[in-house]
Amino acid sequence: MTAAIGPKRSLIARATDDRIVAGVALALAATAAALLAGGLSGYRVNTIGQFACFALLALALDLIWGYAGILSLGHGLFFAIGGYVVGMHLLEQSVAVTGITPDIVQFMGWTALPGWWAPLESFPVALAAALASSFAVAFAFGWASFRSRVSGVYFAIITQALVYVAMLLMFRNDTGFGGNNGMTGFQVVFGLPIQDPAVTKGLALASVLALLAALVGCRLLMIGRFGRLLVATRDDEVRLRSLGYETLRLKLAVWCLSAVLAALAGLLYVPQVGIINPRLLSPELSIEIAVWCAIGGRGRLAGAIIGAVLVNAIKFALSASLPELWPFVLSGLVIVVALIFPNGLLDLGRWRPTLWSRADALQPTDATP
Amino acid sequence: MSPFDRRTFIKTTGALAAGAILPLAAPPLIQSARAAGTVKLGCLFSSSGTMANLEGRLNYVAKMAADEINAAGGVNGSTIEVVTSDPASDWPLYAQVGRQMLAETKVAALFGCWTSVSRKSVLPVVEQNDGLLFYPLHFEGDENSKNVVYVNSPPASSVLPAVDYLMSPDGVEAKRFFMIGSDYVWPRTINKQLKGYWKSKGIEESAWKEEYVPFSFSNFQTLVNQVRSFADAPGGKLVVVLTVVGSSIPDFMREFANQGISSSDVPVLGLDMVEADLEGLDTQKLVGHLNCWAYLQQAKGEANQTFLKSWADYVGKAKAPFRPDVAIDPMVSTYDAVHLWAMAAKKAGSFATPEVRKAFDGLSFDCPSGYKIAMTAENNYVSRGVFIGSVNEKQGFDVLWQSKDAPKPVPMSQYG
Amino acid sequence: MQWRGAVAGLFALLAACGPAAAFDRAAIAGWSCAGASGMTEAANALIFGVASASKEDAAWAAALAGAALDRTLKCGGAAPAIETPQGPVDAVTLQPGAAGDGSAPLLSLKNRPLFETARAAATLFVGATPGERSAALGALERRAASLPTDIFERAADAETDAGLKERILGAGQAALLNSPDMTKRVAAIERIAATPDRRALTRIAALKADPAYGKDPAFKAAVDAGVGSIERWLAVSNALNALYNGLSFASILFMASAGLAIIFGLMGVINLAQGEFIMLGAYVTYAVQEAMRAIAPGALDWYLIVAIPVVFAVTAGIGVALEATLVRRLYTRPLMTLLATWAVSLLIVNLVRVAVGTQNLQFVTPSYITGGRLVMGDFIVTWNRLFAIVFAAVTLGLTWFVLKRTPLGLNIRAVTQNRAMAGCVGIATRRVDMMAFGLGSGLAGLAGLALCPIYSVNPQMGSNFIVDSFMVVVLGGVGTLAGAVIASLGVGQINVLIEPLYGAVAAKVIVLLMIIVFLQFRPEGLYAVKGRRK
Amino acid sequence: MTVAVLVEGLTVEFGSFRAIDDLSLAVDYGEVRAVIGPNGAGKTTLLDVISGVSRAKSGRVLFDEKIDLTRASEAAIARSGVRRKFQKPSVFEALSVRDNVEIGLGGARGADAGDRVAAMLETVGLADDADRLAGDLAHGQKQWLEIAMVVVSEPKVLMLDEPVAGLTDEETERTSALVRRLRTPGRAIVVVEHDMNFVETIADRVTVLHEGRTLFEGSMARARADARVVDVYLGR
Repeated sequence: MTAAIGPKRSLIARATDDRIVAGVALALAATAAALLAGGLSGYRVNTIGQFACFALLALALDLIWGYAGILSLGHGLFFAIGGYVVGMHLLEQSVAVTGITPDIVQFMGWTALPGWWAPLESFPVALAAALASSFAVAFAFGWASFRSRVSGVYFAIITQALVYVAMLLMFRNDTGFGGNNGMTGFQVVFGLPIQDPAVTKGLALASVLALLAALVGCRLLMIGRFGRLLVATRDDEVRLRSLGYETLRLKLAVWCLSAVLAALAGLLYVPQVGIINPRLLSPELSIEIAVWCAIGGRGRLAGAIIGAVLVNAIKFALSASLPELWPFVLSGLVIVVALIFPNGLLDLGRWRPTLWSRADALQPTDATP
Repeated sequence: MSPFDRRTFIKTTGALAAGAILPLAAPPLIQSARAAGTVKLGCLFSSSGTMANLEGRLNYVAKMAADEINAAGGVNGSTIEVVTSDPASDWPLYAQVGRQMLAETKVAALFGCWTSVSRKSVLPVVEQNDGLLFYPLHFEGDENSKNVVYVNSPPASSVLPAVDYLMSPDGVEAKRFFMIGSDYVWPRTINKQLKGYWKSKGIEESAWKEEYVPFSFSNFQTLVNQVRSFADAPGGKLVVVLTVVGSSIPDFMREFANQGISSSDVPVLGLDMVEADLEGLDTQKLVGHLNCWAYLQQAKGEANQTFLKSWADYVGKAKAPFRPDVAIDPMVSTYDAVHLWAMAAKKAGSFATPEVRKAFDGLSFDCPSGYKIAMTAENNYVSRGVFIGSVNEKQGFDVLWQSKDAPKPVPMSQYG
Repeated sequence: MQWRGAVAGLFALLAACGPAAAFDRAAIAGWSCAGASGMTEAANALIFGVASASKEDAAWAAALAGAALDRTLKCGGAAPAIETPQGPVDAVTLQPGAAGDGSAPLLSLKNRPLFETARAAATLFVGATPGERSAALGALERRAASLPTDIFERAADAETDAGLKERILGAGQAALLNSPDMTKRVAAIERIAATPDRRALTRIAALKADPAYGKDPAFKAAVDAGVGSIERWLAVSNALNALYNGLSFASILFMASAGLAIIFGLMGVINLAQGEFIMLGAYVTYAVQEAMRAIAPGALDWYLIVAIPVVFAVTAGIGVALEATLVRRLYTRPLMTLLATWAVSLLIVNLVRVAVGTQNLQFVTPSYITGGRLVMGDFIVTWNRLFAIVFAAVTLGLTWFVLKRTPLGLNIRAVTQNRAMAGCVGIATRRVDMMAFGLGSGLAGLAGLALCPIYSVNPQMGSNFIVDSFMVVVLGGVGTLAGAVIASLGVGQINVLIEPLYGAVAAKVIVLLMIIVFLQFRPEGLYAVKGRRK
Repeated sequence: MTVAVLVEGLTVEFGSFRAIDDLSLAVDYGEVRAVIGPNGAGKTTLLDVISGVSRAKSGRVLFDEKIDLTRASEAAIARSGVRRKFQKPSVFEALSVRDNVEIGLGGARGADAGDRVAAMLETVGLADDADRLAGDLAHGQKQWLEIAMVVVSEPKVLMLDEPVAGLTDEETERTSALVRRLRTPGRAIVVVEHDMNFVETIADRVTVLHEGRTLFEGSMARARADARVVDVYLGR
């Protein structure tokens, strides 16, 4: 894609990007096929499913950061909205099918799940609720912020505060969503017991396919007129406005789309890990999402996916085997990417071992004031 | 397409492929060669993040206990290998690492978690994989999973005796209570049960106050003002029941002392307070405040002396970054847990969870606390003794009171 | 409370029997070693006997009670003994004797205040200096209700210091709240109301249930006046408390965000490692403390002052290094800088964790920052907070001076306002960036120093300040010190006002939401000058 | 002939600084008006207000004698037919030259969009560079591209902020030819420029601003002769 590479890209480079996207899409399709074929252990299927959710989340962030130049450090909020709604759905369903009183009822001091959760027992309703509520929150916040032209670092900091506020709220038991413990003890997914290998496989497959669909869809959207206008917004918003475009609408549209995709990722993630709690709202997680994008390469959808998978793969592997090493690896990776591969690891092929200062000179800008 | 671009394409798809394969390849990497005659135990204690200072030491205790068992010939002809991890005080990561350990590393049992929320995170994982989690902390009770062994005490057999003591003529005849807790399930549930308990004793609702603070909250000025004011209000002796956790504990105690409140004015019962929380505090002004656990370092008896010496030796040997002269309850509970598991596995003649679980009935172990701790077929709880500790000048706790024997654990609270 | 009444009656009777009633030293020392109930008996015997005891006996009582409190009373041997720096002495005669076996009786919660009272009562009679006696009087006044009535009269008789004598008499008057003599009661009410705190209110308000309240108009008037006056003073002292708490929180917020404000204003860069510089400042303070412990143990108490230049130099140096190696290379990409500094923060936390460990650091708390002083009513000034407030004020003054009165400050202001133009007139903007980054990091380090006496110091401590300090900077407006000050004061005060009403969590949430909403209407913050866009 | 842009009693303040002070001005259709003056005279601010980037403290700006531009959003102003080229060349560097011009069409894209874009590129001499990234263009080419972007929508009011700054003499000559070609009876062109020779070749009338007020209005030749103008701006 034209976007993040900055000023000195030839059109041939666009084609390369196309191939990377195609490669990633192919890899996703192959993964889906492998899942269908079976033979992978439950643990690996589950891991693939989780990675697909993370990748979808990163993809969502890349839409706004990579294309529209708006960095959100609060995307965990939308991820968590999806997660909480599906959590309520799973609890309702578990109670309906098994009749077992979940933990949350006990430690919240309830006698039953709140009445207003009842409609969420139906999955379509839950899906609609998750997408609608994330859209509503994104729209309200985005409209207010973009209207008063909050941008750049300000926007990043305010979104961080927003997700932090949400975390503090959800930590409170009184807020009504299980407090710090959140929701757990899901017994049933789509009528099947959660231990059933078919559930694990189905969820992983759904996640991979959702990611694939999002990749292809967003890619088509981004190489079209909408994508070009977003890039124009990122590079010079005042100019675009003075050409007669309401950039507020453009930004709001991509912001809401991104939020909805993040909510979808959360919705797929929670049944796979079996728990949702306010940790998903911690500012660190939201920063990490941006780190995935930065490492993979911004403004090029495929980069976000590669970054998310790569970082989480290392994290999973190291947390269990060489736990001491993980924070050093992560911070090292970010610093190296920031200094040497300004456009992420997808730049590997372009990199020559020159002096740092040269890389410096080639760096693009964030296109923020 | 120019060669340059082709190279880029190959490299990037290569990177992608590596990214996709890594997670699949990683577990075998971790698994390392499974040597004949070893059995693995997994630890879920954080060595980074907010819980690191407390949980980190438990990794070493588990290893120490395993070494003891190995030195005595191992279990069922196998030697124990303890696999540690770092869930980084990140609750979902506990679940993830737990899942990995059970499914890929094939550990025979898990030992881990400090906060209730991390236990609740791991719970679905052990239930799905039919694993065993030994949980070494006292907690809010009201949970009874067949996949969790609750090595420490539920409130009915630890907190309530301590509160009883405070309300008795031997204590301070406490009439009023100020509950301050971190805002999460353990403090909330404990306080709910306490309120139920007090109601059952006919105490009016105006006799208590309840406040919650966020995790790692540190600015206790206003809250301590409120405590002072409430203490001087009419109605009898006030006691603070403190259920904040982590770094909030020392921050609260420091502010409390600085505002000139001593234990003779308003005693604090710090339910999660351990020696490690007093590090860095001038305890001269905190003498007399209380905690309550199933083990205190000052516990009498041979078993405790042996344990303390082993720990001091082990810290030196393993170069553990923790004080060799401090032992806290969760350390002993972890130590007990490893031994209980080994005894059960030996009794069952197997490492399989269902068999080991069956063998729990009738187990007993000479805990360093001086009590003989025991398990029954009824549930996965362990009966432990109860200590009330009193802060001394040396950043430690003296035993102010201890129970006659190890009371039978009551998992489900009858209050609230 | 019944037992105490009974015992008090008993000992009052004993005391009334004769002025020369001496202590049965052996019996009391024996009780002190006879478990919790025995100790209760011993303490009460001391409290109720000391007023009529001889000087020697009173001194012995002070020694015995002190030994029980300090746990130098040893009970295991043939006879109770007290350990002194000069060796063990017999607990009855205070003559050198055999050592106990080392087991000191543990004071129960109930007995601790009793022994404290006993020690204070004895010290009131035999304390060597007026200061000691005055401190003892302070301790006794708090527990006046449980003391024998004659203790203050007798102490006043024996007192030689005129001022102290007056105070003791006053305390004696206050103790006569339940006297049968109505004029004494009224005097006691007035006396108590003169110290308008919550405890006094509780005591006087309780008199409304007294039969005399209904019958005696003078008594009723005294009670009502007392309650009214205390309530007025309490309102004032509560307001002062809130103000002080707000100020203290604001000083912490300001310290944590001042450096950030300068850096953000100058370079448009948010330094996510700011919290870690605070943490490093605290760790350097610790290193200074340990160095002084080794080199100059006598002056150890002053390590906080000695550490100031060291902390600033070290953290500023690290800041300069960070700027030169990382931030400078990303200057056109503020968002990437955000992530890169986050990585640096992760790195610093983990380096410290691996190098020093995760435990809370042990700080010596010098006398000048321990405890506090009850200024008025319930209004207490705690020294560690005052230290932070003064420290913040001084830092503000110095930073202001640097920015307004030094060449570096002029350069920083010039670059902040117009980077290109500053470059054109020959200011080395990159160098200014570096120096300013150093200044900002140094200020963060000093914040760490100021926090040592207040919060726990461990590798995680920095993360607590991230969101709060960013919000202060953004709220204050880009690059103005004044904005950071006003924003800190506002956030601190509002937080403190909301906290008692809705709890600490809600206070934080409400304040943050208020800021977020405010910024929607005024994205440039409180203090930024409106300029031409783009 | 109607007035294209009518500025009445306009005042703009930044903090305590008054950038434009009670300014009135009228630009007719068919006219090329140059606005000149020393730095800080308020020239760019005037364009900012007309294009909606900056807000006026008081006064109004009427477009086509009916629309008050001080109340409309930037995008609405642009869509109504008032377009502006910025002082600093503002093209979308990450997009191709063709994409840039196409974006300039805005909502006015008909079936002939492609033709109009091609014709426009031809007009500014960038037809051969249509597929290059805008970021790769030379400075002068960027200026022309930006003019193409604002002109392709056929605005009624065209504002050019320093169109020849940094150009070579030859490029300046080409630009002035371009501006003359853009002049039509239905269009008002406002040019802010420091290059007096350039102004002389294109402008029908000049307005000299000084400290936010009109100092002089009339032909360039008379401006050169005016003592006050010479004093504050042109120099002796």
